[in-house]
Amino acid sequence: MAERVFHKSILRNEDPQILAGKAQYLDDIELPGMLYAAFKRSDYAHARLKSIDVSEAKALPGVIGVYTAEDFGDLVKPGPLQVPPPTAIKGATYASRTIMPIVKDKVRYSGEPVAVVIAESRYIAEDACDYIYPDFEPLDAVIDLEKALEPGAVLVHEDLPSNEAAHVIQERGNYAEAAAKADLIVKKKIYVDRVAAVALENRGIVVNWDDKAQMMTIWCSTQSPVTLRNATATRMGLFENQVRVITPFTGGGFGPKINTSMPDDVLLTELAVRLKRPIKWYEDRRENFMATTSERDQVHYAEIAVTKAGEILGFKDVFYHNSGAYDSYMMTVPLNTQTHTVSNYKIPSFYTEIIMVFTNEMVVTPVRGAGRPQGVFVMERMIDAAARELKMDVAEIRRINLIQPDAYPVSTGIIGQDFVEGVLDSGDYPTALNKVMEMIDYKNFREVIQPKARAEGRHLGLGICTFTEGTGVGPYEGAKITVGGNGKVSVATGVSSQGQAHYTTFAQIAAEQLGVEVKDVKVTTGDTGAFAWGAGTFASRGATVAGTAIHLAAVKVKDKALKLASQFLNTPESELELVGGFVQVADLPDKKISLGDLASKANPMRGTFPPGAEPGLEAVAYYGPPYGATGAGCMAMILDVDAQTMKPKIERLVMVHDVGTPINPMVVEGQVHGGIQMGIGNAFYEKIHYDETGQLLTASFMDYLFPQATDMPSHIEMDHIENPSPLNPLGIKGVGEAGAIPTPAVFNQALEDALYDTGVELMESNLSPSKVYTYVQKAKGA
Amino acid sequence: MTQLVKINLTVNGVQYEREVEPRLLLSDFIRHDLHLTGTHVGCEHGLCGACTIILDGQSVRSCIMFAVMADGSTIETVESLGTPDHLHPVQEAFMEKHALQCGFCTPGFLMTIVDYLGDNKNPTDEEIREAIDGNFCRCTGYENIVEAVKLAAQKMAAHS
Amino acid sequence: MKPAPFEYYAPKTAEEALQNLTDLGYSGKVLAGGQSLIPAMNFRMARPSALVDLNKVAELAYIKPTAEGGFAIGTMTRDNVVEHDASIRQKMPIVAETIGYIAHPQIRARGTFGGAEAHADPAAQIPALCMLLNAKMLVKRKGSERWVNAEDFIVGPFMTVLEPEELLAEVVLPPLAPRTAGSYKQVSRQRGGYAQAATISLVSLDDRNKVKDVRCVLFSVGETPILSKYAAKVLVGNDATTEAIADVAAYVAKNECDPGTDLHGTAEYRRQMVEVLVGRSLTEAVARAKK
Amino acid sequence: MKLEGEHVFNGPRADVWEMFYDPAILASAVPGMDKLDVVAENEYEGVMNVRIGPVSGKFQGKLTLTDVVEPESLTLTVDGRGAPGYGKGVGKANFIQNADGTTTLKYDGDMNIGGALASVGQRMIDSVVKSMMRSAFETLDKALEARLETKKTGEEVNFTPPTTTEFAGSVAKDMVGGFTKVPELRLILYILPVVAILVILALVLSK
Repeated sequence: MAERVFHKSILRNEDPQILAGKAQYLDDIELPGMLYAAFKRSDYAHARLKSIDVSEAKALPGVIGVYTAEDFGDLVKPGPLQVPPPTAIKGATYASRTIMPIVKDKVRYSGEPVAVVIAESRYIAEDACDYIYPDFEPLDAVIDLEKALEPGAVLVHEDLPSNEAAHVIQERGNYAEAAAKADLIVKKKIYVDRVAAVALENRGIVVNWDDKAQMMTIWCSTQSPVTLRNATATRMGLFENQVRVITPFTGGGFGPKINTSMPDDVLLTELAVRLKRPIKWYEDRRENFMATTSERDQVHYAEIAVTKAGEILGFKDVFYHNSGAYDSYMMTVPLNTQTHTVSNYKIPSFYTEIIMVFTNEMVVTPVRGAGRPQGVFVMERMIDAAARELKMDVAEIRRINLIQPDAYPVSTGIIGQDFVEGVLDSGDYPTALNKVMEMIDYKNFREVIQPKARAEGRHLGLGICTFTEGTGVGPYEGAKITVGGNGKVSVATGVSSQGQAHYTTFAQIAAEQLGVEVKDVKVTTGDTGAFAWGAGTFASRGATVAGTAIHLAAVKVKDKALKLASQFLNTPESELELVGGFVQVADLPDKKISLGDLASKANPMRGTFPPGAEPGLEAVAYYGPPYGATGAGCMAMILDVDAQTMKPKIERLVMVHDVGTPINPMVVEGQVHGGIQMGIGNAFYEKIHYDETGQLLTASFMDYLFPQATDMPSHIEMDHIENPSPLNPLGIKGVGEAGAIPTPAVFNQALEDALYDTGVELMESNLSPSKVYTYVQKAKGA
Repeated sequence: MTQLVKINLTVNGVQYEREVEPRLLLSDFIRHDLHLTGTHVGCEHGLCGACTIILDGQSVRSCIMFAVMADGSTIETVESLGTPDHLHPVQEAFMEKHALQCGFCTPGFLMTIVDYLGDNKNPTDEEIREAIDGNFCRCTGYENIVEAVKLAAQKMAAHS
Repeated sequence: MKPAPFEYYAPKTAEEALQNLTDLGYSGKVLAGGQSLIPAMNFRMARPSALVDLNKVAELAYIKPTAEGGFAIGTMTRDNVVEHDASIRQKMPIVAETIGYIAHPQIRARGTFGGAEAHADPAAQIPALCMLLNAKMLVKRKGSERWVNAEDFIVGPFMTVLEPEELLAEVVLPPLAPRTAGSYKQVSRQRGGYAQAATISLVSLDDRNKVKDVRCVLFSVGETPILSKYAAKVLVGNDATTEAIADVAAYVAKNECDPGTDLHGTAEYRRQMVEVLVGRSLTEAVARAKK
Repeated sequence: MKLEGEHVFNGPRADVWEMFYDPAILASAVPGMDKLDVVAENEYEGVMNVRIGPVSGKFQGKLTLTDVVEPESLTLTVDGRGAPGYGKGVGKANFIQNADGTTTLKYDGDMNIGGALASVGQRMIDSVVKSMMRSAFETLDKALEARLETKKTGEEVNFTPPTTTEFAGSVAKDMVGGFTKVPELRLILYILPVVAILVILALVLSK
């Protein structure tokens, strides 16, 4: 038997190259004759562009051209929708206003480009931006989500009757009836603010138009290479095989790099063709904060209806979701919020209403978590509020309401981002909760440690929350696997990689079937020249959806190899196995043929070829799940708070997680660690701040606080439970967003618990010591 | 006319003489003039640490230095450490402890840590966190980087 | 984020540098460590038309003991050189303790002692440290020089008494009295980040543990570092009791600082932090001085 | 941001109000005004050429004056723009005669700063604004003292405006001439915290 390589912590194939500084990232690409782009961006969030004077900028030595809307003609129109509207939801209304490549008449967010400069260097391009003089007529900005909908409010899109971008109501059971039966109804207003993805590598694109070959090559750190290729070809009237998108090594994605038809890719592809020279744009950090999409701002009005015993009968949540200036990404984020609000609790009645609002802020699209952290924050905070009123233990109230392990599959009655009703495929939520309670020594903490600390005047608080993570949604992904004449295996898939270890985990999936070493499998992701079908890397779906497609393709190749080998070895297929790069007879391992030889034989260069046969040891397969696989988990945290400065220290952080069958447990843990860093950042450090004119106030790391090593707990304690997903043959569930989802909710609960003597209630995320201090002062005064 | 200034410096053991514009950032000089693209640029205001190099024996931010300021100095970048086939002990430790994911911040971490471990042979967990506090990582939560530094310290002790 | 063009001068001697500054007048700007200036230039917030780079002026980087038992620090001495100087660590441990709070080691490897003083950032440690230690600034211009007390050197946020032709050449830290100890306390959002409020205290005790002298400097809570007058008034000649320190902390927070509200904290919070920090730093300084 | 506060001038309201009409004095409190044109009644446009240390930049400012009740109050709307950013503000000033012969100026304004300055310069705005206000009032205090002394003794008392350095090198000293033709120069005082802040911010990072 071959040694198993699936479900094993194998060191990464890609690491030596990266560690040696030899991995090629976008800005490392230099082509002969390359030009550099910079965008002149609007300082105003909402203004009419009356005119723009670029004459001085054009005259600067080294400037090749300065282009404004009028230079781009018909290209200046709203881009395509990135995500379709949720027509599957009855009664849903929406207005689609997609992002513009460049400002023609009106600026709708600060940072929207009004001109693009192409120059011999980025330095000169930035110099030229200083000599561009736009004449703006500033308008009042739409910022506050609720005021934006008041009659007479200034309109972001004047052709619409209001700033309402969408309105979606979903209900299961009947909340009004549930509320009527409840012993207690708690109502709260809850805020979640905006954060940035902050991939360490900013966005970027290199476009080369080879005029002789009539071929366009685009290198882009995109999460969606196939979409980028197809949209580019469509827009430019090119054949799809005239455009090749290559995703180089990418320094993190976390959501925003999913967007295509952004100003940069629309304008620079056009200019590369006009100028017949390669053009590079590597976004700088200030641009990244201003003009790359971000997420999370929502205002919730939530109600929880419970019995005296703590049983949750119903939940109601009406929330305003900030869409930003455009809504090209439609409703993925708020739909995720809806599906993740009550998903792991058996709540019979649930009413959820989205009011999506256009504002003069940067466009909102998913950031690691993508609406899920908000849903979980609202639910968990409301359970805590109910527990407080009922004087119940926070773990106990959760325990009694969790969905039980024998209940799957559980239909949620709520349609999600994939436009089908959410179904929880598998899981064991009570076990996750119990494990976390054991690991953090819950009973002992409550009965011994905490009382003792309190007696000593210390402020130790514990938070414990559960969550689900809808992952691995459709539509589909595909893969092509080819065995070479040397027996080495090439895998190509349409998703791109931003650090998720695909070069290893995908290789593990293929190697497991083909009996080769993981290092002998070369994975190519995000190169449309290698594979050009698929939707992209988002929603924790790479491993689940593309991974399954790779598995299916590998099985096909394996079958092909066995069939062929059976002829050469004169042995029935059932007696053959793939081991160590050979197909061998199970009982007579010396009777074998190498995969390389088989591959060569399957690709004859002379002679005849049987009708219906396909050459080579190669196969393509596709996989589309009926609905997403749902991961889940539980997190607990102990905070030690300095009650004078309100500075918390994370004493312990424990997490138990269910990803189904992990392909590579080491990689899974790493994914969770990273998510937790973002979750801690979201809870207490990170916040994108706009003022009331729509001016971004946090466009640097001086004011946008990125969580550092000393902001993290000294150790993240983790354990896993494995409830394989029945939806795919490998039992995989996604994990990319898990860590980010529960952390802010756990953090707030622990803070409240630590500051027990103040009675403070923290119904807001993105806190700071000062904000906690203000809340505490208010609580003390009340 | 653009002013050009002649500079002489040694990078990874190779001596270079170049003429540069005074405003050219050292990070851009290393990456685009010397084509040593292992040094990355993440913020250009001295906070993320992706551009960290070792200059005259100390880890510094190359994005908030002008190339002209490095005239006469000796620089090491990530390319000086090891090759894919022969990794430096710190690089090995990063691989073995899964201390990198997207890898963009990694060269900056490596240069910070190589400098740090030169002076601190046996750091505690807390000291390690303080030592890497000026390098940002979005993927790993720093958890495995701390582990890798501990392992690297052991490896380097064994090597010496 | 690339800096705008500028003329570049790289003098090798202090005299040459002073000549450059004289010639350039208002268009000249000193480039010391560049750890604040270059980020500002990358954002194109600062666009100096000419830079006089002092990094090649070796004669401006030194630490020398003074005849009185203090230290003279050349303006281009890197922060980490001062931080790790054995003699300063032994005689004035508060210096290393304070410098340890400046950003991260990579910044301290390039940032300079004089550069930070001349930058006069209200949130910066070195101007506060100089005020705490009653430092003397040697200001040179071509052909002449003058001495300025630390308390008079900074006149506002990012503003000093330096004229465009002038250069801060040296900072002299006078010796400390026996039985003197300091303590640094700050509240910042993150380690290495800008302080929301910070205090450094320096306490000298007499043989009977009565306070002989006390200097308590607040910073990041006003336009410049602030030396508390009240602390000296109340504590000198008396026992530094818990009650006395609490009284000082409360008074200082209420009357001697002027923090504002920014993205990271309200004025009220920062004022409250001043009270907490003054209490903690005075308490610790007294305890250390007693040892 | 909110700009709110008061300042007590050591003199009667009539003199304070009058002082605010003296262009020479106001010019000394205001950096860099190059040109100020009346574009309509109570509407002015100005250009400030500012050169502060190594930083130089051109700012255009527009101000509108409303609700003028001499010598009690006025409302001012300012809109300044330059390469590093823009500022917009509305401020209300009330002059209150006190029983002891002094005059309290109460001001209450709301200001927005935009562009690079706002997006990356947040942490320093508060202290710089406060410092600017303080400097301006110190200048005006001295000016008022000199005026009152002159009035009392009948002799010209020299008023020395702050030096360039005291003003962070912020005042181009040669602009007084251009001002004298414009009686509404007092308005400049209020553009100071708006436009000058932009300029100062640009330089502060470099100081």
